[in-house]
Amino acid sequence: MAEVQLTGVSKSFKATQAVVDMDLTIPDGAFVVLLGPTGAGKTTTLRLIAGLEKPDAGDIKIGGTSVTNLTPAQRDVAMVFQQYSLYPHMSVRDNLAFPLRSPILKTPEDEIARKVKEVAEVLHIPHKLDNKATELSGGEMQRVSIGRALVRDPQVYLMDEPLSSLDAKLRADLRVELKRIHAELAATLLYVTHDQIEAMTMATHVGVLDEGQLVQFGTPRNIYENPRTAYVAARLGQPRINLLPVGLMGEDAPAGAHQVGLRPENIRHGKGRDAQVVRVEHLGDQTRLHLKVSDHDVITLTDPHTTLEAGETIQITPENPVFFDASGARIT
Amino acid sequence: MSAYSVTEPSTRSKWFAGSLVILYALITMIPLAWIMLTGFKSPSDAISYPPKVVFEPTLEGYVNLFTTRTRQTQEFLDANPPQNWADEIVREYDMVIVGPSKFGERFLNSVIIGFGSTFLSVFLGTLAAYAFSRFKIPLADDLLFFILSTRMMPPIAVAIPIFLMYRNLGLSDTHLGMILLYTAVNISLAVWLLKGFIDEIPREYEEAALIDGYTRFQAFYKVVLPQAATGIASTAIFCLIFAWNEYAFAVLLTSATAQTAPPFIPTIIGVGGLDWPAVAAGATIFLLPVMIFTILLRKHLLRGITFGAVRK
Amino acid sequence: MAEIVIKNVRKEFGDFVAVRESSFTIEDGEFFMLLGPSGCGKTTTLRMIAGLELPTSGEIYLDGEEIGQRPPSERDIAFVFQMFALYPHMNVYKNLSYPLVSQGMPRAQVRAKVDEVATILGIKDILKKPVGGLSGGDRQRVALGRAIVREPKAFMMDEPLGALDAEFREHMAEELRALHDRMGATTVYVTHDQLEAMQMGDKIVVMNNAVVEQFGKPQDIYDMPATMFVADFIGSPSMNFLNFHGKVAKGEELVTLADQTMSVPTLREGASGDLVFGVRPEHIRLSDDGDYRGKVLATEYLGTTQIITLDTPNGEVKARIASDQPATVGETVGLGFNAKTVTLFDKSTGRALRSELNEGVLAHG
Amino acid sequence: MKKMTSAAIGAALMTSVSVPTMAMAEDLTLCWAAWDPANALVELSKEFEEQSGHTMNFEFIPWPNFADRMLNELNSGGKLCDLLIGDSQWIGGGAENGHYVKLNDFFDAEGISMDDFAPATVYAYSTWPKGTPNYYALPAMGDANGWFYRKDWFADADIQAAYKEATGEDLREPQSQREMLQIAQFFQGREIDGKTVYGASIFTERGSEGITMGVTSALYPWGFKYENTPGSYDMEGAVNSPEAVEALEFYKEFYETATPPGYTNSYMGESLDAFKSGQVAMAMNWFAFFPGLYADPATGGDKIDFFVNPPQNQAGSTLGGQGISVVAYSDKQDAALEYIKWFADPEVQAKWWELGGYSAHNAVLNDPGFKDSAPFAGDFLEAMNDVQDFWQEPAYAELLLAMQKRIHDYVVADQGTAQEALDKLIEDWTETFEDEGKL
Amino acid sequence: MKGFLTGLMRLRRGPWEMLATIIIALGVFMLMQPFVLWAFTYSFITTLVGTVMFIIVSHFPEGE
Amino acid sequence: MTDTIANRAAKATPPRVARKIKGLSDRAIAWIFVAPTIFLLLAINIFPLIWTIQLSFTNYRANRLNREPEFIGLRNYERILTDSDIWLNMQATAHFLFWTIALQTLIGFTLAWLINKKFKGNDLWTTIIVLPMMLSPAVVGNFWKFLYQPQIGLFNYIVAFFTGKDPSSFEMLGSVQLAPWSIVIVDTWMWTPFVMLICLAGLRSIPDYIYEAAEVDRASKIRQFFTITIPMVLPFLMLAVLFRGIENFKMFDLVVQLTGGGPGSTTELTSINLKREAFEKWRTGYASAYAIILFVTVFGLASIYVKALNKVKER
Repeated sequence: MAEVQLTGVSKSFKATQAVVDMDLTIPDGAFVVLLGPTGAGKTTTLRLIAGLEKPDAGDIKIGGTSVTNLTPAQRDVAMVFQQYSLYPHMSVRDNLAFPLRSPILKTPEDEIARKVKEVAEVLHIPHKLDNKATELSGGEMQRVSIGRALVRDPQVYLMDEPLSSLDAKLRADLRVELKRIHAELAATLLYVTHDQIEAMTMATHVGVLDEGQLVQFGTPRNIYENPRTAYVAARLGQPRINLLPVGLMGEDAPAGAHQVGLRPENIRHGKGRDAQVVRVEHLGDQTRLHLKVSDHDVITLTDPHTTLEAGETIQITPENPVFFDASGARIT
Repeated sequence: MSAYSVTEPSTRSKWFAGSLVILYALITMIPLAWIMLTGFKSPSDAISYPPKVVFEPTLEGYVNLFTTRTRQTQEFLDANPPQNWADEIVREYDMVIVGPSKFGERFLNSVIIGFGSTFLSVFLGTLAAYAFSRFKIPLADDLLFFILSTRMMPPIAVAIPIFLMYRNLGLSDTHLGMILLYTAVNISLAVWLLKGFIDEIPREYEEAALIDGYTRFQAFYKVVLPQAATGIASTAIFCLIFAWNEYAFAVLLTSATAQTAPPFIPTIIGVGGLDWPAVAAGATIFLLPVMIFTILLRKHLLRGITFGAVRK
Repeated sequence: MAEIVIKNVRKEFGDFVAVRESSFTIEDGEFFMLLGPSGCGKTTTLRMIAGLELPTSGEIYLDGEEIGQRPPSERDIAFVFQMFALYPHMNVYKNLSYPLVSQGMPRAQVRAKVDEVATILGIKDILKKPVGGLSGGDRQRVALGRAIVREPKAFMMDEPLGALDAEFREHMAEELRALHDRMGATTVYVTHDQLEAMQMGDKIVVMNNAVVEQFGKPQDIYDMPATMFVADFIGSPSMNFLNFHGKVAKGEELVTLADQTMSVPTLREGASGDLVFGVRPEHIRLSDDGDYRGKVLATEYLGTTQIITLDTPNGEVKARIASDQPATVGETVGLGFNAKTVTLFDKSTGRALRSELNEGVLAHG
Repeated sequence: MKKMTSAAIGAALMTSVSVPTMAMAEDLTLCWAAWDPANALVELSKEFEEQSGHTMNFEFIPWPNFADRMLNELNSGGKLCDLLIGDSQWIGGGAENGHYVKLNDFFDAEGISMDDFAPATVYAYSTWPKGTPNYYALPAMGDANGWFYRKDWFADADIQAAYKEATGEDLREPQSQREMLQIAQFFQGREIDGKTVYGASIFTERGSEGITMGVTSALYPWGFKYENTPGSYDMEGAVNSPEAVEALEFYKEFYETATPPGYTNSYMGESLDAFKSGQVAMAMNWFAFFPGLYADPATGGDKIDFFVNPPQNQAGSTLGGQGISVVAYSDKQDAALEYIKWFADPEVQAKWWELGGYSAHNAVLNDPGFKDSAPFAGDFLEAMNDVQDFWQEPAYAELLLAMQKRIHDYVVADQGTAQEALDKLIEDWTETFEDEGKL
Repeated sequence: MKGFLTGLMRLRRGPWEMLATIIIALGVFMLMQPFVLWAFTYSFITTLVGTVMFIIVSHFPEGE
Repeated sequence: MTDTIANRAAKATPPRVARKIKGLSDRAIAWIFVAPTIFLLLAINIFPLIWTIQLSFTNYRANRLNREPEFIGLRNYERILTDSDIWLNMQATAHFLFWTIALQTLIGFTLAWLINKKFKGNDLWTTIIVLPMMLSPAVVGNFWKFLYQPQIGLFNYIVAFFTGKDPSSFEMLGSVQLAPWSIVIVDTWMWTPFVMLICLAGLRSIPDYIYEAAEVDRASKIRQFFTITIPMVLPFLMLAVLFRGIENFKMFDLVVQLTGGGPGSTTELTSINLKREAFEKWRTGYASAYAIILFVTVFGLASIYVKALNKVKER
């Protein structure tokens, strides 16, 4: 396994800047999740590392060696795609063996058989080995895709939203499984997603991307608790952080503050400013209150079995607010 | 209450629509059926008036199609008894079979040129389609349009310089010349169709192979080709049907060695005048493969005739 | 505005039964959710209300009038389709005016009406644009506008947010709910997303395999699921099912799980055989002591909370605890269950046993 | 006529001939139209194969495509044909464009004299420029357009009576074009043996040369000339002379009033069909078909008789027939010349006539027994005395196509008047000759 | 109509392609109409202009 | 996974791996793949086209190898474009084009609409209906000539059967009035299935929910047909019309076999006329100019066609 290092990497497609001057170091053995909305440049970053795209500028190093001018095959990385990485014309076994049979590895057949069997067991699919790839269920297919990466011992595993096409239950199961596999292999893993739950639950490090730029890089907890910008703050947390004009609730704002960020759980009820309840959303384990504070929407959480109803008025006070300046940067 | 849905036509309108369509289908089949029937008629039945629907079937048309015959004297006929059933048939007209006709040759030419050009156009077309589908090629749209527009050219207009060129190169009336020509015409269809088929194969497949250590070329034939197989097969049939049916180039650029069946069939001559049963027999033999292919192709038919723009 | 009553409605497609005798009532002005996995019959039910399918048997009342066998055009109901079903060859204005023109409304009136609706939805500036190039949100708004413009008695919506991407969906859901709150029209809404159903609905019908599993308010359904299916389908992570074999009698307050005695709400009925002890993740407490113990298999950080997966004598269990509470993979901890929230199920039927907790809800389910 | 071959030759046909191996044994291909005489030539050539050791292949192309295909072949420099029996009108183009090998030296060396052949055929089939002693072909097949009729109907007493009643004249072989029309009109639509029959089938084909060959059969007897002075290309007053207009109107009237329905695009094959199926009383066609017609079991024998294209203002028949040439692109010219040498032999020529080919050799034609050797032999000699041919210019195809169009437009498509058609024809032809640099 | 004109002014593809299409169609109509020989005579140049124009304008940027 | 970290460390490092793979660059592969096609098209389409353009300014004749062609400027074009006979040929082509397209569109659309009623076995019947268009036009045209024979042809007898006329009282191919229609009939017979197929694709591309929406919007069936069905099938119909237009503009084989251009010049479509000029009269230079005129027309139509194609593709 190896460390992956990007220095000053840029890539643009026609008029759109997909990746802007990115510096990113993926430590050896880390599980790094790149998080961002569609079009933030996550997938491009991944493809740049895989060698499927050539950077316009900058350098990519894997294990200390520059790979910028190498073909994907030469970079010795494994990649799991969002979908379609199983060859429909081959059996599951051949799919798993495919990377091993490449001219670069030329693994002997008995070795292939052994490895394929091992991986199949890890993924709980040994009984499906002789099925056609098209005969598998969605979850099984995605397992096999992951298996195709696992049969090799690449320098780094790259995964491009591998779980996004699965339903919620399966996703939850595979999340746990991926985390376990990562722990067992001690592999360097770069994972791209727009799902904050995946980012928070699996990553050792999260990188938040915005319009091709890496805005913040750190542990999930660090990012959740200490967002560097308003944008980052809005990426994590469900329901989203409330971003309100400074002074709305009479909090003490530092100089230059423009916006105050208030996580729903960080709003105390019972005293402070009047807020009108617009809607009460019972989600079972939590209840969300949609409030109106002088024309601004505020969301907060309350007891699941609250008796509050729309139209009532409550008092709220902020707790541990964070402040951002006009450009969205955090003021501490 | 039966199953009902807004978009599901009522049983009555289905009946109505069904019977109209079937009626049309039957009418449209009459000429084809007539061709096939006529192939089994005797020459006099074929040109009888009013036309005969009920007749005594004979293989005369087929015998005449495949043989050349000459009229012989009674002494000669008496001295040489008929050798087989085909001989038997022509004896009725005091004739003997003296050898095979040109039909077999022309049919074989159709097969050679048809398959040759099909192979070449699908082969080249697959490569080009792959390149257009996967790589950034400068002015790709213009190139594609240019490729397609070659198909739209009136054959006669193109034939003038081709004729001159082939004359100088000695390609007139050769199999190679016709194969190259049909390939050039067919390649546009092949590129457009195959590009559609290859576009549908997600790039991720090859990218996965690239990352797994295969070269681009290996990824192409190990991953893309097997998945495009159905598309390639149906493209091939479309190309074959075109080459099979082509008439204008064939009539202008071939005379004997490389002439295909379409210019030949209408000129099947009997003793004085067209020998309609033989023409019909030739037409039947010639049309049958295409009918079979059409049935095989029915799923891809739309795609083929619209250069891949419409798929079912 | 109208009340809709579904009475013993059944729908067959050939041999396939899409909806088995179902009954429920949608009250005037309600935002009503039809929830269930794909193929459960929820869309068919909706389409029957709209008249796009006719029920095989049973009755549908709209405002007290039986309309079960009438074509959609005679029902005065608007329908928002999953794929929006905008007329792709018309611009926004034409799409919005189509239902009005179809009714033969005079031109000037149509114009005024469309204008009004476009203002409500904030799409006045795109009226001239073809619908092809619109963003998902705008398409959604146009689809809504086309439904609103006619002022129908009720709205049917078939997963109207399904075609939007995840980020935008939440925003549109809020917008939709706000619109409903403003207009107060009876709305029937089909979704397979339990969170969406909980978030938006005044009432929910949970369907599975052509059958109505439960019908009620979101919080009630969450807290007091009538069946194991509902308990599993609603909530993320879903309810933990701890299987045990035993016998419980009416009036009991204790059950025995892996030699540990747990208290449960007082039972109103008895059962024996394979039973299930159902508890929601947030109703599990972790403590160092406690006799019922489990080994931590995994932790998942979720901001303020975290999900802990534990291996217990009765299978894997997920607990939701505060994220600042320490939990290390591999260590064994004690589990405590909030007795008031536990539901017991009979595994053979999948039904919840009546108890002090749920008898009120189950009575009319 | 004794058309059938002996059993021996027939048997030779059936078995493959073992060719004695010779140093220069070649595979020769002879191209011609696909018709009855072609089959006769195949039989005749067996002898050549035996004698020379060369193998003969034949490429026979149906008449409607013959000119197209062969001219295309020549113009593309094709090597398909070593020997070509090309239509008389091609000689100009064949000579000027270098398609045909000039045969003078060969004739001199081999002692073949053109004086041994009928002058009309030498003039028409072999020389270019016309009438000069420059030979590009050996007359191979004399031919002209003639007529045949249902002798049995003409002899039928009832029909004779009906004709007499209708016209006041006796029913006989027509002695003039007008009389022929009258007879044809008489038969048109008549009920004979329970079938509706028609007057005559004539050439109306548009695609190749049909209608021109048909209409000239009327034009020539009326006195049509291509030029006022031969070789001057001044066509005004000749091509559109009052006689020509009258003849053209006559042909149109013939077409409209005395031909079977549907024969709007008919040439040799259709004409034969119409006659053989008993639809028409008379038909126009090339002499080349007469042996076959005579032998036809249904309408041949004593049911048929033949006559020369009837005169009107003068006698005149449309020339058909071909000379045999060596193609300049052939690699096997020596062997091809060998064939011509063999073919020019009077004995072979006699056999040629016997087999059904029309020899142009004086030794055959001047034989006292020739006239009686077949029912149409005398007619043939008579016809060949007054034949005229179409332009034999190198631009013949263009001239012909123009005529096809103008005549067909007028006669069949009924557009404009005869005068206009001919005037336009002159325009077309003038343009062509201007392009040619001859005007 | 106004959009069409501004599209032309700003060298947008849509309206120009439309214009070229109309010219081509006009050329084809002129070629085959049975009314005036004059139109037939100038049909070729019309179609040619339309076609060349089409090729050029198809490289203009897409509107908006 | 038994591999240890140590094993991995010993594994090939990228530079060593690099030598093992000698793949061509994508750019090179792209050119290698496209080049043969482009070359073939240049040799057999573009080079001849340029040659044709050059020839069109000369009085070259392909059968006069020993005559030097002269450059005559635009004389050929001038001659063609002022020739009223050619103008008449164009009108014959126009008649053929207009009526074939009109009939095929009408019948084709109706058939597609009926087939779209999804009655039992519609697939089978569709396949049968489609057959004629896949066959060789030359062979089929030749046989239709037989069907049109006034005395022995089936067509005349069928018409006679329904109208009570004498079958030999009319000549489809021989009469000036009927001949243009006889080619229209055969072409319609052959190609209606083509229009039908494309219309069917168009009809099937309209999702059911659009009709459901219209139903809920209270549009009557007739209104649905005119405001939804027709406009939504229109792009497909355009495609079919343009393609048939292009194909029929260059129509050759079918008509050559049927009428050969006759009677007179009533059915002499442009390409038949061109063939006569080029390969019978051998006025190569003149014919080249003629060819260029046809070519530009087809090319113009083809550009519109491709535009329509892309429009349909977007659906």
